[in-house]
Order: sequence, then C-alpha cells, then structure tokens
Amino acid sequence: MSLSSRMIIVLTSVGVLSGALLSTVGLLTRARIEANRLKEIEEAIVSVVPGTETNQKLYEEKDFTVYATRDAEGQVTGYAIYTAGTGFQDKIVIMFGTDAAIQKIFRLTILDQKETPGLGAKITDEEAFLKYWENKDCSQPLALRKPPVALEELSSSEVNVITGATISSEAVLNTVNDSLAKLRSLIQDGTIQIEGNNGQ
Amino acid sequence: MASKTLSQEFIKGLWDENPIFRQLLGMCPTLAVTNAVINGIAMGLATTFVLVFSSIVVASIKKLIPNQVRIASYIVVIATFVTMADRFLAAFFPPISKSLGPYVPLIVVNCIILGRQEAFSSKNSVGRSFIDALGMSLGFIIALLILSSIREILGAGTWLGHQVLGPWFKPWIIMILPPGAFLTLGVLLGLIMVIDRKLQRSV
Amino acid sequence: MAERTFIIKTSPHLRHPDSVPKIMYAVIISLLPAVIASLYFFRFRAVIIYVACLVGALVTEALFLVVRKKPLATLLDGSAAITGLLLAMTLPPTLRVDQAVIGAVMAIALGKQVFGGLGYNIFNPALVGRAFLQTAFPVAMTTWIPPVTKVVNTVTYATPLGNLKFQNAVVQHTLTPIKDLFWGNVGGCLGETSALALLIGAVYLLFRKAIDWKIPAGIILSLSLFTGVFWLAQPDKYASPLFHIFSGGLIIGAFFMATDMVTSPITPRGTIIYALGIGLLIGLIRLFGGYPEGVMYSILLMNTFVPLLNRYTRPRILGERRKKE
Amino acid sequence: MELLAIFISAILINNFVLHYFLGICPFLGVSKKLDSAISMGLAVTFVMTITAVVSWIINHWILLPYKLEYLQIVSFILVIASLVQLVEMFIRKTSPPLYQALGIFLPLITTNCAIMGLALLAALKNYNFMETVVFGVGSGLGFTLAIVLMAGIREQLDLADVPEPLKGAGIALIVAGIMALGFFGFSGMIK
Repeated sequence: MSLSSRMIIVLTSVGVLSGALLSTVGLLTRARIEANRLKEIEEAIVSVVPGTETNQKLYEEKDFTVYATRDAEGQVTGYAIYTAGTGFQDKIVIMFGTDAAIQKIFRLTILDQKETPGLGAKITDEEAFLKYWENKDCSQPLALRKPPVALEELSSSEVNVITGATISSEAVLNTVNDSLAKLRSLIQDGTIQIEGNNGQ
Repeated sequence: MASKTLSQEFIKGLWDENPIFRQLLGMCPTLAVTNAVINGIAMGLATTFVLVFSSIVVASIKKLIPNQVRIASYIVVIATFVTMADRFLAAFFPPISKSLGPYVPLIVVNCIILGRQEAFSSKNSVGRSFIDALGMSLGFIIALLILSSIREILGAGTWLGHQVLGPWFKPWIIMILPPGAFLTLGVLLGLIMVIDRKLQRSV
Repeated sequence: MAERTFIIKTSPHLRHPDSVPKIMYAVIISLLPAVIASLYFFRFRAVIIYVACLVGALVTEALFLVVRKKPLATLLDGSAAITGLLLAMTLPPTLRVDQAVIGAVMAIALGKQVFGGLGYNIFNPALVGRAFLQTAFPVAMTTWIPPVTKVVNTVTYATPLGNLKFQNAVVQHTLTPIKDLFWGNVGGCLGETSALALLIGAVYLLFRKAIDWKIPAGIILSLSLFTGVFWLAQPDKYASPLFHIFSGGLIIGAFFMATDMVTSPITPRGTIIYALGIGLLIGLIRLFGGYPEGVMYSILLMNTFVPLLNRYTRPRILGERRKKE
Repeated sequence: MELLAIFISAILINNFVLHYFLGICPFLGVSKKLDSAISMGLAVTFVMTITAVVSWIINHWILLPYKLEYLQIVSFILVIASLVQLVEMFIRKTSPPLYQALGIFLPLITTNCAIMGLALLAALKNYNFMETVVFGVGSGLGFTLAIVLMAGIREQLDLADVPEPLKGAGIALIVAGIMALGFFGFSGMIK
C-alpha cells in the first residue's frame, strides 16, 4: 500500500470512529443537557413569580426573553423577564418577575455574574441586596438609595445600593429599568400578546 | 527508556517530571480553575480521563499511523475524549461544568496531553503508556490540589467549602482572582526550586 | 548623618551624584509635614498604621537580606522605611493592624525583593502593597471616616472623589470645597488628605533636586487638560481640574511615587511620555472607570511601560544613524 | 457602541492573558526577547482574526443548524490546525520577510490555547458575526500588549539580581500578577 493511501485510510478511519463515538455520546447526553438548561430557567421563573405552574415564552432576542407565567388554573400571574447588562467585569444575567399589569416587581434573582467576590458579587446575596427587591412598585423607574438604609425606610420604588459596589448595584438597576421600558413598548406595539387572559 | 521500572515510570510524574512544577505545561487550566479546591479536583479528574484514554489509544494504534499524519490523528483522539468529558460534566454535574466554563473543552490544547503522546505513548507499550499517563495525571492533580488549597484557604477561609479559618480571619479576596493565581504559582515555583535544590544536595 | 565613603551600592548611583541614603532620608524628611498632618487629623489610628507598616516593611526587608546573605547595613539605607511610610500614607485610617502588616510584607516581598532589591524593582513597592490590599480587602480599603476635626452625622462617610463619582456631587452641589482639600479637612487615606502639607515636602524635594520636576508637572498638566475639556463642556456635570488636582492621592502620587527614580524612565522623552500617560490614565479612570480614584493604578500601569519607554526613546549617540530596516 | 465595548474589554478588562489565562505558554516562553514577543503577538493577532471568522462560519452555518454542537471541539481544533498550516504556506509563498519574522512562531500557535479559547469563548458568549470578529482582533491585540510589556520587563530583569529559584517562570508569573493588579484599574470602564 502506498504511503498516501495509507495516510488517507488512517485519517478517515480515525475520523469516522471518532465521529461515530461522538455522535453516540452527543445523542445520549443532549436531552439531559437541554433538560438541565431548561430546569435552571424554569426554577428561576418559579422563584420570581409566586404561584407559577406553567410558563410560555412570548418573545426572545439576544439577552432579553419574556415569559408569561400562569397558575394552576391557567390564569396569567405575570411576566418573568430574562435579561443581562454589563457590570464591573462582565455580563450580569438577571431574571425578575412582574405582575401582569407591570406595576410591581415580585422578586429578582441573579443567574450569572462575574463581579468581585465579597463586593459586587453580593448582588447574589439575599440579605445584602435581593431582599430589597421584593414587591417593589415599578410603575415608575426604580431608584437606588445611596447610602443604604433600613428596609422600612426605603420608599416603595427604591432599592438599596451595596456599600462599596455602586457600579454592580447600578448595573442591575439600569438593566431592570431598561427591560421594563422595553417590555412595555413591546406590549404597546402589539409584539407581545398574551392569549386569553391579558391580566387587565 | 526500558531501563526504568514501571514504578519509576509512575513516580517520575509526581516530582522529577511533574508537568506543572517542573515542565511548566498546562498552565492555563492550572491558573484558571484553582480558585476553589472542588474546581481543581474536577479539572484534575477530567484531564486524567482524557490523558489516560488517549495514551492507551495512541499506544495501541501507534504502528498503524504513518508519521506524517500522527499529530492530526492524536488531536482527533484527544478531542474525542475531551468532548466526552465535557458532555458528561454538562449532563451530570451542571454546576461544576458551569464554573469550569470553557476550560474543560480547552483540555484539548493542554500541552501535557499532546506532549505525552508525542514523547511517550507513540514510542512505548500500552501498559507502560498507561502507567506513565497515570503518574503524570497524579502529578497534575497534586499540583492543582496544592495551588487550589492555598488559594481557597487564603481567599475564602474555606477548604472544599468547609470553614477552616476562624471568624478573625478576613479572606484575601485577591487569592481567588487572577492576580492571586499568578502570584501564588510564581512564589510556589520558587519554593519548589528551593526544595529541589535541598533534596539534590542531600542525595 | 555621617558621610560614608567607598560603600558599593546598587543603582541609582548611576543617575544621581547623591548617595542612596542621602536621597532616601531627604524623601523621609519631605514626607514629615504630611505625616504630622495625618497624626493631627486621624490621631491614634494613624499611629497604629504607621507603626504596623514600618515594622512590617523593615522586618520583611531584614528577613530577605539574611536569607540572601546580603549586608544587613542595607536595611538602614532608608528605602524600606520609605516604602513602609508611603504605604501607610495611602491606607484608610480604619484598616486593621494585621491588614496593614500584610500590605507592608507584600510591598517589600513582591514589590521589591523578588526582583533583587533596591534598584531592580519594576513597580513602585508601596503601590504594589497597596494594590494587593485593595484587591484583597476591597471593603476595608474603601471604608472611610471623617477627620477628627470634622463633625458629621452620617454613619458611612465618602471621600471627596467617592462623593463625586457615586453621589453625583456636582449635580447635587455637594462637591467638597477646594479649601477643605487644600488644608486636608476631608476623609481619605492617611497621608493624602492635606495638599498643603504634601506640597511643603514637595518643594523641599524639588529644591534639593531629589526629584525630577518634569514628572509631577507632566501629570498635573495632562490631568488638567483631560478633566478641563469635560469641565468646560459640561461644568454642571464634571468637576474642575483644580478639584481633581487637590483631591485623592494625586499630589502624593505625582510628587512622591511617580518620581521614584528606579521605576521611572531614564530618558528625557520617556519621562515626559510617562508623566503625561499617568495623568491621562488618572483622568480616564476617575471620569469613566469603576473606581473613584485611579492614581495607584495609573502609576502601576505606567511602571509596566517604563522598560519599553526607555528602549524606544533612547537618545541617539552623536553621529549614530538610524538603522535601516 | 456594543462593538467598541467588546473591543476595549478584550484588550484591557478581560485581557486574554491576564484575565482568562489563555496563551500562558507563549506568554512565558516567548517573552524573553522583545523582538520575538512582538512577532509572536502579531502572529497570534493575525491567526486569531482569521479563526474568529472561520469558527463563526462553521459554528453558525454547519454545527448549530444541523445540531452537531457536540462536534464543536473536534471541528474547532482541526480548523485551527489546518488554518495555521495554510497561513504558514501562504505567507511563505507571498511574503518571505514576513515568513522570516513570523515563521517559527506559527507552528507554536496550533497548541496555543488562546486560539482555541477564542473560538470557544466567542461561541459561549453567543456573539454575532461582527462581534466575533471584533472580539478576535481585540483579544489578539490584548495578547500582544501583555506579551510585549512582559518582554520589555524581562529584558530589563536580565540585569537584575533576581533570586536564583525565581529566575525564569517564577518571576515572570509574579510580574504577570502585578500587571493583572494594575489592569484592574480599567474595571467598570465599559457600561
């Protein structure tokens, strides 16, 4: 056998064997990896809109996805918004839930962030940050309270800054305010419509 | 080459030819994933899987592969095992897969692996290559463990997630950030040289 | 101090006729007004941090000298003391003693001794120590208290620059008056608050010709130009160049840290680029970065450029021709 | 605006070497001499830009539409390896001086994790075509900046009395650590 034909045979068989092995592995793991990804989103949606049983993707673009959430009876409970903004180092990926009239934010959770540990990374901390986001009035853009005050002293549309991590706190705030504006305009121009119960 | 016993073949990876401390190979994952011990261990095991199986495969098919296409074939073999490791982690350990990020797929360009195929498995028997790969992997895991232990203990006050330093200790956050990785490995390499010189003198 | 002759020392004796200890002690003397000011403004907290940094720096230096079998007399050349002193002056008064010691150890070990000691270091040792602390303890390094001379009734307290960046001080009309910045009646790092005290020392150093006037002049010039453009365009949004010069660590950085002979360029053109670069980076970080203050980062960043600046701005020797490619 | 942010971030904030630890082997190995560091940096930038284009096309025209994402690693590494070969052949034919300058560095680039890292990160960050290209150029320039600064410092350190055990990789890593500290100054500069 000549050298070049041997080379071709060897390379082809290595490629075919590896391809066969990989497609088996790929197919075996695909469902599970997809399920893992969906489960993460699913859990986040349930956590940001209380009483959610099912959800339906209404709109999707890069770093901005809107889900309609429904309770056990199929009544619309609100919107879950998946969004992202730039923080101190890199992207902060956020999920938050509003009521169907977009007047109130139920909860907010951080799905991914690379902020400074012990400082900006406190945006994932319930006590330092997230608890101030519960049940906020979002009919107007939210504002950041600097320096932070006790929970009772915050007005209904204010959230606390994290001391020493103004940039990270502002990044979350601005991302949320921008997403709310975007959601409203998408509903206004009819791009987003909920079938049946529209929550009015 | 054959003068080494199998146990010597195994032991050499731990110290004399330790891939990180002595050969300075595979620095990217070493620096990137050692911010926590659990990440270090996961990376070590994933690399071990790839190295051991690639070595076995390369050693068993070495006679069939013409010299001209050997690198290409090795790369395909390595990439196959890396993909398997990556998919496995993503399917069954999603949090670890997420925190290791692109560094699992990057095992494919870890110089340790291609280096061992070129330098060892392509010239030695399957058994010997297996032992060599095991030794190198263990050396790699040990290095990752040392580095990640230092970084996690100083940087978070914990080891494998358990609190080891008291409340008086304020974590040095720098240690789990990139500068801490560079500084720790730099100082560690210096210390390894000092120890090695002491050992050589005492021999 | 007695003249010591025939002692072979490492550079910078190539660059200056003065002996190393003579310059070093001149620098220490020039820092004293600011040290005294900080003792006045922050009292016993200042004392603790000065002691911690000085002891940490000197002990680390001594350890390295012993291990590397170098003459212990080098310890008294004043350079380690300056590193300790300068580091302490750039720390917030609230820092814990052990944290201050860690900073001093890192300054000497990672900033100076790993390179082979005085004359070989690439980065300003005090700033290496401070950058280490800033990244290791970001919260402690940004927790401020007002000077004892100032009565305030809020719990948290911001530096003038922090106030500018995070509280929109210009828009809110709460910008710290230049007068307070000048006297030092503001919050901040120990030795950086009083512009007056620092300038007294700086004048002494300039008079002694112990530092190159072009460096502080270049830094102030480019910072003024950069901040001035934005200020003139939108005075209701940006602070004036004067505010930027007298706030934060600019004076101490420009006169006492950027001028470090070992870590600044040796060529005249290199020196000018280096100084202008520092000023520009400070402006960029203060106006658009995530941190309110950028003096430390700017000097460290320009330190990394110094070897390249030295190489590419080497004056041609008389008669030498440009090499043809 | 988005593109400018990606560009600046890739050079200064999330620098490939100082933040992602990619390309550490050439960063330590080829930074002893300034001239070779510059050539290496340019070679990497060049290959990175092409890789960005080709890997995006493969990912978005072949792998994703046909649900072959599990072939990403294999196809990226093969593409990079053959790309480097092609580039080497092309430069040798068309520009001998450039080949002289970059030639010996090109083969080294195949196993350079920065190139593979670029392809993987661009896919992971879900960049569109233009963003991927800008990310590729920026990352290459970021690598060049880091390796050139390091080479300047190491040439100067040749004259320094660095403790024996730290000579070489040890001191280079410590310098890289301090450089990474300095680069933190750019954090938060893009919004």
